[in-house]
Amino acid sequence: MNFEMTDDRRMLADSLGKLLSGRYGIEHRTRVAYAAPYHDPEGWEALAELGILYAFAPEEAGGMGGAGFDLLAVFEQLGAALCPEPLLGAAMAAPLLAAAGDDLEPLFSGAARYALAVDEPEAPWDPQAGTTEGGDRLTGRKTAIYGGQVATEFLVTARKAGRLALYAVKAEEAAVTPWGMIDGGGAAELMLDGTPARLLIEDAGEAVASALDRGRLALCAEAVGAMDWCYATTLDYLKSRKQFGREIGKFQALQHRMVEMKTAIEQARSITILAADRMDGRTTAMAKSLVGRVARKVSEEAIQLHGGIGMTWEYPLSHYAKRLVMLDAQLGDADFHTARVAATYA
Amino acid sequence: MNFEMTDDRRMLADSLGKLLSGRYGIEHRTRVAYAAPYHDPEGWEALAELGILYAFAPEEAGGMGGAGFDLLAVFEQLGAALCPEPLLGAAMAAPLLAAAGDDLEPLFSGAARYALAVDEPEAPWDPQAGTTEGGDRLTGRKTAIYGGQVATEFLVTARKAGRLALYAVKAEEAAVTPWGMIDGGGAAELMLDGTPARLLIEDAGEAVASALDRGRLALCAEAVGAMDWCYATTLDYLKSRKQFGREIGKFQALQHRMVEMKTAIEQARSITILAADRMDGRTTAMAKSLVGRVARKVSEEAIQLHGGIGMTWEYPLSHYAKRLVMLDAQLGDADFHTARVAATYA
Amino acid sequence: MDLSYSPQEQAFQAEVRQFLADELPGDIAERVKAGGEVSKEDTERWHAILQSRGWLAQTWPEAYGGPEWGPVERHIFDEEAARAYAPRILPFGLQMLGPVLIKFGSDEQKAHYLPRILNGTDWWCQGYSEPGAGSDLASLKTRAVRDGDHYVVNGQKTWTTLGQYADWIFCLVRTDASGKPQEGISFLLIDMKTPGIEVRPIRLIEGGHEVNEVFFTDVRVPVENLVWKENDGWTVAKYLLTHERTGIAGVGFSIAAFERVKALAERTTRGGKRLIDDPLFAARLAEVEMDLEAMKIFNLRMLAEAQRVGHPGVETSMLKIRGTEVRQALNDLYRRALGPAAAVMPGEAPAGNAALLAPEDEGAAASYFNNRKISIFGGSNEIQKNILTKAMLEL
Amino acid sequence: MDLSYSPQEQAFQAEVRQFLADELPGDIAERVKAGGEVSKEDTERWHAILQSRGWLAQTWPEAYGGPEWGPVERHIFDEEAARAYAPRILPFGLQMLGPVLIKFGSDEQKAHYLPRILNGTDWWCQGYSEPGAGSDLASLKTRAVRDGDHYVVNGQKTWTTLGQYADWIFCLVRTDASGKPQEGISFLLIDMKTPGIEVRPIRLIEGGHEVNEVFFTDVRVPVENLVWKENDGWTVAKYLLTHERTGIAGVGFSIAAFERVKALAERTTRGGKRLIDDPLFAARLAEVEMDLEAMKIFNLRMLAEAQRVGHPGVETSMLKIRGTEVRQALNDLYRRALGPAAAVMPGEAPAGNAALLAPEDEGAAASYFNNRKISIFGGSNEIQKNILTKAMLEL
Repeated sequence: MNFEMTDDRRMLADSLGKLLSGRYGIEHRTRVAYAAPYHDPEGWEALAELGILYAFAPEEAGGMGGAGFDLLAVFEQLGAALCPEPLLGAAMAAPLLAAAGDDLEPLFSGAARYALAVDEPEAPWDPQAGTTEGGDRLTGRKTAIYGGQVATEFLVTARKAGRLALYAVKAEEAAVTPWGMIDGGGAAELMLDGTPARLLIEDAGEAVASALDRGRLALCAEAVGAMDWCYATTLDYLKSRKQFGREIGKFQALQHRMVEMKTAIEQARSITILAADRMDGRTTAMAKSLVGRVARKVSEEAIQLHGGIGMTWEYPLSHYAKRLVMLDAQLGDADFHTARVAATYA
Repeated sequence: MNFEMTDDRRMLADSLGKLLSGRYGIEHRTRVAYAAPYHDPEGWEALAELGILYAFAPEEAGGMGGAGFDLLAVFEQLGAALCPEPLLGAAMAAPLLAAAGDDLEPLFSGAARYALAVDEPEAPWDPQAGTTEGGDRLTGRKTAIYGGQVATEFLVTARKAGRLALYAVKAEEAAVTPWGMIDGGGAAELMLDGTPARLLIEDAGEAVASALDRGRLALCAEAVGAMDWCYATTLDYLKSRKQFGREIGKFQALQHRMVEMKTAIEQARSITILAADRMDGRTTAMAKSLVGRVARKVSEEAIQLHGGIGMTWEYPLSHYAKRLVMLDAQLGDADFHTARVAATYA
Repeated sequence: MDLSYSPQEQAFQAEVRQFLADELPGDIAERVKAGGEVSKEDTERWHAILQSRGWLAQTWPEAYGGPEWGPVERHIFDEEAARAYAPRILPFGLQMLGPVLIKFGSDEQKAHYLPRILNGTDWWCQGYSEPGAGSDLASLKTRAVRDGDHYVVNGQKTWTTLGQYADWIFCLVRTDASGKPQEGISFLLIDMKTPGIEVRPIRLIEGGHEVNEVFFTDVRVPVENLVWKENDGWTVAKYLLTHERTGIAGVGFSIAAFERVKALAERTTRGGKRLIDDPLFAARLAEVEMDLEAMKIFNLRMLAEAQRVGHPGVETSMLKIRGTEVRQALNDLYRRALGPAAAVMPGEAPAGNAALLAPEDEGAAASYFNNRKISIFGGSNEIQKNILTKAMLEL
Repeated sequence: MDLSYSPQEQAFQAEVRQFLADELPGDIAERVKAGGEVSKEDTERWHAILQSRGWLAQTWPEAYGGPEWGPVERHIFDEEAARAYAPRILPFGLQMLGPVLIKFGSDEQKAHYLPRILNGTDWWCQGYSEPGAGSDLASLKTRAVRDGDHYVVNGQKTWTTLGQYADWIFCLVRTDASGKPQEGISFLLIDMKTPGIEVRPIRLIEGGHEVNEVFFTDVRVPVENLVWKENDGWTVAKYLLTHERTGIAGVGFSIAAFERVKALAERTTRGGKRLIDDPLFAARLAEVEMDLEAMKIFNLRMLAEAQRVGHPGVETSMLKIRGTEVRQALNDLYRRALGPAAAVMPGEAPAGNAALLAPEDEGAAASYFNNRKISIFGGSNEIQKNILTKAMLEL
């Protein structure tokens, strides 16, 4: 039993943290996160050069990671820095490309940017509920594709002979409608209308489910990083801000709420560690549900304990708060995953 | 718009309150509530003499009340005094007997004690889900009949020609198994095995549903009375008990929790008033759900804010706390009624 | 008990409803329903319509041009207006300064300022909060030093709502720093065009601009702009903070918000099933509905009490707390009901074929974030709990 | 990171599991599972079985007859024991007094008392809390006045768990009232048969008798029964309160409670549908399961840290808080899953045809009420939050 990161991961996380604190200071982040293309191309290149994309695949696929704890090490740093770069898509694409036997070098080098297109407007979060039909050409609609606004290649699910298949669609050959997200970063709609597609995996149900669970784990880790930041920032504020002649951190009602916040964060961190260790659907669902609920609570409490200042665009906390609330809706919200766990009792 | 009680109801409530505080001091209450027959026959007679049973039926049925606010006035007092007498059965029986055109005088005078037998072990809370078949004789099983341990007559639901019918069964002709409740008072199981029965209402679905809703309203009012008592007692305790050199009521974290408790109680009182005014199933379901949740929270917080003393049998709060938790399970718990409200959206 | 309105109140309710149906411009109601910011022009149009009916300055006595409604009439109007998606009446001139001038102002001040508020000549804003004095208002530091027949004002105000449009600001300033914090405060009226005033926008969490910082550098204010006595402005401030507390629960807004969520869940499909038929979502919605229904009655109980004794009780602080909790819970459900589409930045949503959501739902997440303010501004919920502790629990 | 046990720990786990399978008497396990009170006889039987395996005094060094397990071994044992429905090991002699004597006792005291704890000769209870000194332990008032070679003790202790069975009580008493509250406290061992001691039962909310008041009237205690130095008992008390904090989360109990609720919901039918298939109930159970799964890992993280640095950190207070919350939530779901049948008074449930519930479920509501204590006793959750505020938040 050992809860220390391995030296390799620690080094990767440290150098990633250093790069992000140098390059993604909150002002820069806010500038690039809220204006098209909702990311920083140079920042993306720097991240790729650092080699973090190799963390998304195991050695047998040419990578240098691929385990749950690799995702955890990377995304916790991304969350702490509120980095808007489209890494979620890469994290989900890597195992799918590996399963398809495709070349991962463009993903590792950052030359290609992948996005996973699964959700449909009337079937969010559940790939099996989509209705797009598979074939040499695809027709249908995919929605809320994270990082889709700058993707060079989409991995698209579609039904083929009653099964879920996975296709590759080139961005340049598709109708892509980009949009910015209220919490920073971008996404896209993909309008498929006889769009050329290359079959990657014929029976992709399990592979896609597993890739989505990797994405969920990444989001949990991102949330943990961002929550730590919010907690530390709120604690500093309570120690420095005075009201009625004393630091507001001296008020017991606020102290107890801080303890509750911290306890909830430690619970969220713990279940994320468990999900990273187990890498199964049920545990990931537990983690995504618990983390989604805790993240919203932390966001709301951090704002409330700050008072007005926490409501302002200028104060970095507000952007962390938005991210923590909004990531719940990515790849299935808390109630979706609660129902997923509950269904296993039946 | 007027939230004052009418003078008649105020007088009834006052004299009831006086009788209860004289006769049902907590020591007496504890003695009679937890030992067979789980009530005080003399107390029952005194209550009947006061005329409160007339409050359960309108003038046209020979009573002097019958409105939701009559139930509210009576049961709030019963809750505040934690009275274990079997009045719930009478409150539900009165409108059923009136609908059947039966004589209500034995009910009003307290000479007969009625209990409503609806629940079955695999179908609690939903009369339509019961499987007992109707006829001149009944065979089946009814469970958790409140006041059944001292009932002289049971009103029993059974299916007849695809409809829910209501029968009267005399206690002396039936196999009644009494039991005591952990929060005081009693109930019974009714084992029907070719037991003689008199048909009261052939198509009783609506009448029974409405009678059950009256019982739910009565429980809400009882809870409000008991919660007021718990709140006042806890407030007194916070003002008198010292720790670390000052009254524990000076600790802000506890103050804020008291405010939350009080706010929740006012919400519970408000929805109970609304249910008393509207007397429809949907509003009653809302009230029973909200009150059930608030009552449990108030019970738990009152104990926690007291510390160890609140955990003891000797300290009256513990008995109020038990009642507040356990009444949620009577006639449908919070989740049952939440689902009932939610189903109306469909 | 009688939960229904009296015949007169029912007639009044019908009158309000008819008025809203006839007079509320449809384009304005559409914009309010979509949850976007209401423009200055929309507000001014609506104010003028209300004024032509005599319903603008609802709390003012007839002598000053108001209908002097009681708490129940105001509640009826608020609830009907919210259901009809009318824009809110801006409170600064009408509900805050007006009553203050009527109670504390000189005859000249009343004669000059009140008509200009009614006819829309002056747009007022509020100068109370300062960077170091939010909930702890008495610790304010903006100084006003007497210099002949002027005060010279230096300092900074913040959270000045819609200050960017304002012609005038009413301010609490410190005219004496020698005594207790509550002493030495004065209430001044300041023309926003006076040299030395600078308004800087504060952008809020969701990106909108509704509040400002206002900086004062050697701003010269004529002494006749002092309301009430020098150094006794705390009396004025307390009056303003405590007398206008009906409507604090925002019941009308919550009713509208509930209807919006329910309608959305009815037309939203997830995996072949309507969201409203999802047992977990429906249960969460039902629990909020119960809280809302209870709060409506709680609110009426407080109104009846206010009508009976002539002023609202301290229990209104409970309504403020629960009112914000219910609204925020509904904002939260609304955002969640939209699923991944809620994430779109308002104003940047794809249109046409690629549309993610109905235009009226585009602001759901922004409203959720913006409405985190309602438990902070106007006396945070923590401050309300402290008030209740002192006044009601006597702890 | 590596969440699994080491090969040695896994072997140990298997050994514990085998031991429980072989040695835990089935009749005792049945009674524990049914949630009833465990009798003195059952406890003594189980202690003797553990002692014959050398596993009774788990924290004691080998020299004194214990296996001196580390935090991980203790955790493994606790979790397996709870899953197997073993009775808990009574902590007073074994986990509280024993380590105190080993650290602070004289050679004579160790030689006399420790073997008697191990072989079951002496049943100990704890005399810490007083009516006016619960969470605020230092304000205790029970006096011990030196009189020749005796102390004369007067005062009252309360919440004395299982004091009705005890042969001896270890007490904190005040030997000097002149200084700060923490000074002037001493740690005394008192024979319960000494004249002047009266034990009165405290009946708890659900009707059970597990705690007592103990009254001391001119009780003469030999001075050799003083542990450590006179007036320095606070040092002993602090050691006792802080050193034994692993297992505080009660993970094993919660795992067993979760399994019990789930099994009940699987075999409970309501209106033709299994309760476990009710989406709302299943969702509530799932949310508690997530909290429990997270807490298991949180607990392991703290254990790994305790093993690394040699003592548990202040974060164990968080585990105490969340541990009690999870257990209480499971107690609550258990009671609710039984519906109206939960109301039956334990021991009075109809049997045979008229049975309401399985005998093992009869104590569900009683357990729910009894377990409200776990967030109060042993340092209430409010006290834990104060400790965390000071130690971790530095607020």
